[in-house]
Amino acid sequence: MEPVTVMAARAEREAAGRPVADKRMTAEDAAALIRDGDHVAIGGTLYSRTPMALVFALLRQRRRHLTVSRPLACYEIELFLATGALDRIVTSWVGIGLPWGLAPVFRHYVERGEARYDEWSHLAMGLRYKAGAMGVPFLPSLTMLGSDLAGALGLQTVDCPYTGEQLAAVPALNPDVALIHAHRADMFGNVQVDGYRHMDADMAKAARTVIVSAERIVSPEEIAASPAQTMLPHFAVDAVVAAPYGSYPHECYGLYGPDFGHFTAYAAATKEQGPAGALRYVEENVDGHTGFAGFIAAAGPERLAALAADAGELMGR
Amino acid sequence: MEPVTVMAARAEREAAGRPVADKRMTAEDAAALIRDGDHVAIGGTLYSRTPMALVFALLRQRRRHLTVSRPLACYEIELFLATGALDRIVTSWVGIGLPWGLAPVFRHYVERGEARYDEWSHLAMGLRYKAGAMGVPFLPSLTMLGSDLAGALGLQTVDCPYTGEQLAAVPALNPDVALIHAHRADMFGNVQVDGYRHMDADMAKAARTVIVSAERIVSPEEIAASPAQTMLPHFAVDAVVAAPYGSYPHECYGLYGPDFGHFTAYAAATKEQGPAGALRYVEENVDGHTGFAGFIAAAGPERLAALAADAGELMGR
Amino acid sequence: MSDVTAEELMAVTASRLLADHKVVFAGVGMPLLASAVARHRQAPHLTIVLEGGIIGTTLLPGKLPISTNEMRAAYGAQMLTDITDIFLYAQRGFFDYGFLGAAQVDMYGNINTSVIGSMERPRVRLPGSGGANDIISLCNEVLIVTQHEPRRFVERVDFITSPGYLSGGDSRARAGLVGGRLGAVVTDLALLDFEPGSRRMRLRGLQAGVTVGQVREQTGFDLLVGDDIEELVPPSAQELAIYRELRDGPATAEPAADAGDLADRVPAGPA
Amino acid sequence: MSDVTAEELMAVTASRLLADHKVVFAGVGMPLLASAVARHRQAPHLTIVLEGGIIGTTLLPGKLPISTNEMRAAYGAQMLTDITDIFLYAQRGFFDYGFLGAAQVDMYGNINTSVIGSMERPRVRLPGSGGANDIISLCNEVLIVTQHEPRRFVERVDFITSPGYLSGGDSRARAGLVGGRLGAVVTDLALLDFEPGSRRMRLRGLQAGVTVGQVREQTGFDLLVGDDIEELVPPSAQELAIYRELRDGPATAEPAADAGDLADRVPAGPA
Repeated sequence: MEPVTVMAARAEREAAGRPVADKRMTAEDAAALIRDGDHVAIGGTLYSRTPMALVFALLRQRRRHLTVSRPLACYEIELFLATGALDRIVTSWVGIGLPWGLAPVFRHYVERGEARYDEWSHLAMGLRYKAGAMGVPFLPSLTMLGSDLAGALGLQTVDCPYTGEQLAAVPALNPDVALIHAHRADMFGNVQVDGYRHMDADMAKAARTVIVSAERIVSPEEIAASPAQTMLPHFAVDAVVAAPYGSYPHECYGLYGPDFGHFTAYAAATKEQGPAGALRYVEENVDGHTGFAGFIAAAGPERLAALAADAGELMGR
Repeated sequence: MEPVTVMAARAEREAAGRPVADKRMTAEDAAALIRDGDHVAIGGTLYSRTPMALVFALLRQRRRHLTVSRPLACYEIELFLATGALDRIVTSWVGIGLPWGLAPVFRHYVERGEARYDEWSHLAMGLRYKAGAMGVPFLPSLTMLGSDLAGALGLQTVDCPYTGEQLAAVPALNPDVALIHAHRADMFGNVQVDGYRHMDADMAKAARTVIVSAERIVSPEEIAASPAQTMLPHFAVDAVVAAPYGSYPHECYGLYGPDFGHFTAYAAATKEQGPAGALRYVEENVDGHTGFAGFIAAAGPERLAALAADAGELMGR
Repeated sequence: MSDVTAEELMAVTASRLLADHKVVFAGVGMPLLASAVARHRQAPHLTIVLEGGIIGTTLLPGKLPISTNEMRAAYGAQMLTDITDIFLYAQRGFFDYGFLGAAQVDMYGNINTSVIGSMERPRVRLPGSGGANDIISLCNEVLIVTQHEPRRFVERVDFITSPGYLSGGDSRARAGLVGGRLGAVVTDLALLDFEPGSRRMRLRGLQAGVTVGQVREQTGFDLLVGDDIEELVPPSAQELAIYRELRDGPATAEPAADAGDLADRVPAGPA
Repeated sequence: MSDVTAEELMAVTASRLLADHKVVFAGVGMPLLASAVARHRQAPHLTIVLEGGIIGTTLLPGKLPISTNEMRAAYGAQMLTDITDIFLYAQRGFFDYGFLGAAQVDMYGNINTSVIGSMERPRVRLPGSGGANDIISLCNEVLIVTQHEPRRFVERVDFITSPGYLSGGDSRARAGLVGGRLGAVVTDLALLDFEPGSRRMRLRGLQAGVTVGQVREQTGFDLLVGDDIEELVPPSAQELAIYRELRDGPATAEPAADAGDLADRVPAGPA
């Protein structure tokens, strides 16, 4: 882990002005803000509210030497690995989802030492983003103590100056880039989300560059009509990308469920072909379309309607 | 300050079971849960969403040797002082509100050394409750450093084990009791609030005993219909008190504005009479009614309607 | 009731350990199913918490989640918050039970979901901790449910992803761990706990028809055996009916083939 | 424009320091009024943040808040969060300006809002820091607006509630304070800043018709005087009109007597 001083993280934040401008752009233009070697934090969790339109745009760029962090990581990790974009994974769990078993492409790269996996606990990931968001270099916690994870990561402890108790010191994480998918955003980057927020707010506040995709671009007036639902203010956001069904094949709370059939097909291909299966997936589903809208169109209106109906049933609609 | 070990705070929390029961009770029965010498944290801020029905019930009990903490404290502090209930104030600011100038009763007791005022910064108060809510004995921060507040409080520092940077170590505060006023709660203590949340959530999670008053007692189904708006779950709450206009004469976001005329009358009386004016206020407005509903009834429907109209104008109704 | 699967046996046995009015932080799969069964039987006031930030989920029968972060996990919830916040509730001591599966568990209750082999060059890279490390570190009492096989019940795990009693005795407390008293391990063969002094795993009960010898055979270390071994009551028809309806949906409805199929195959995973 | 009050002069002068597209964390009273004037003039994209947890308030003219936590403060806001969270945004470095009043300020920009006399036995117990200590510790650049009187501008404050440059030189940085570069002090007589090396307060500009001697007379310490003293442009008719409409409401409407009256009397207080 690379310790980030408060001084450095703040100086960077202060230096990066964020004018109140129309921040709308294409996913491709937004992804072009990401550089080789960047640490990219991906919002949502596992297959929920993943910023898939942004992930696909980044995959299309074939960046190199990326680090990717997430609370729990899904098959997007394998796509980055198979396209040679990823050196290092920072998360607490990697897989497609429980029923699909171990992820073979992930195993391929990590077991051969071709990619590094820094494994933190789930809460520790959350506290790392939170420390970064709070502008402090660490947060104290009672988690990860005594485990071999702590040793493998070089986790330090800190003593409470009042009680003398020893706690884990979870170091701040300030990603170079955060990718977030939301329900609504205005053109300035005021962002609203329905349901639970995963670790998105802290992740974005901690990051240097924040790219948000949204199901709907709405007026500032619509944001101001329910200000308590705003998760991120415009001054924490650099780019806004319109992305209907922007989490597909993952789910977006209240709007559409996950497409398990899509997962299953992917899992079957990679079980059989390994990394080649994942690469082929990218060639077909990412490179094979001029943009994410093409991928969504290929899914077809019937499938999307069924996923929306799944969400509707759970929301009591 | 009394350092609270994580061990002790947790053990207390674990030991105090909170069955899923009908927790509704009168404000008086709820206030009877508070003991002489307790540290009572009061929710809301200044004259916003103050749990006034609960404060009045506590005033009626004439407890002794209380400590009261709040983010910013209003005239309730003076009422506790004038009735002999309060030994110690823990907050960042005490007054009625800016236009009313310095608070004479507060000055009377503190300047004579008859009550102690531990002055923290506003953020430090927030971090103290947050550390208590998070179950850690301190949180690191960049605030309060270099100030005389730090010296007066014996604030300690902590070094980041990664960067070597020195930070303020803000100690946890775990109040004996938290008093919270909310917009809605069900009988089990699932609590929802509209608008901003002040420091209420952390304050309640940090506390040993949590008493919530609510404008409306609603069904569990109404809570579950908008679960993202729930601020506290039932297992963080001990008592639920129905209290329409429960913040009056203070405001409740979206429902009614503050009654500045009431403040002005109080300020005039205490400016003239000092502690005797505050005591008389309690005798008339608290002791003079059998319950908070009597105080509200005395305010009269016209005044309450005007305050509701003030809120309505701001909400665009 | 014939043809009770191992999963059904484990989930039903585990469900009985949950007392009413408590709060359980459950992993998906068997822990969540067992918690849901308890809610429909002896513990109607049990509050189920999931790490996606979900408090008080009631679940839609036949639509059980396979991730703790998905919409199905939030069905009927009283409160939705974020992931970090929910773990901080655990750290504060709000959660009576943490309820986990385990790919590999050792005689001190340490769990490995990270690597078979070494961390630097693993033979098998497992998915990782997810919330399991936090749940076992922070909840008040921890329950583990897993299948009884020698490859799962090992003397020492290759890697302590989630700390149990570490090397036994008071080593857990010495590491600074405050919560996470390990209560019980439930398997398809037995009910086990941890001997107070040594903190070694100990046999306390046997599933119907199972012998001590059979349990020992399926355990990869020298298992302590308690003084009075209880014979566990087999799942009742009522318990099985509850379990199956939760998993598959109401019997009268069309079978929700996909969801049921998925739930059947849920292994121990991110808690 | 005749009969410009001291408050109007200060608020308008201070408002000009705020650049467009920036984020200002404003205390109520003059800082908030000045920020609102700036938004209606040269800085339409200025984002006003208030410590109640309010981001992007637009304010309802004639209904200015007298607390940063009341509903009126939230009018038109883009986002509502909680108090602690808003200060943590400041700690992260999101807020370009912190904007404060001051009951007592010294030659190094230290502010006292705690006690006149000693902390143990104060002659006057003032209300306390509120958010001022945090704003001056955590915002990127800090602006102070206050009336120019010898009892306010003292050589050393009785008590450092909110740290400026402490004892000057690099003492602020040595205390571990990361943000909070003190930019300017605006008064009814002058514009001041802090000399880079010594960090002592320095005269930079004079309100129209004010002399250096008059400023010195109203300053309780030996004031540094900059090389080129600027004469400040008096408030324009437009600026005054904006200010008065914000304070009193639209001229066509009934005068909101109470609110206007209150705003007039707002002293420096909890930021």
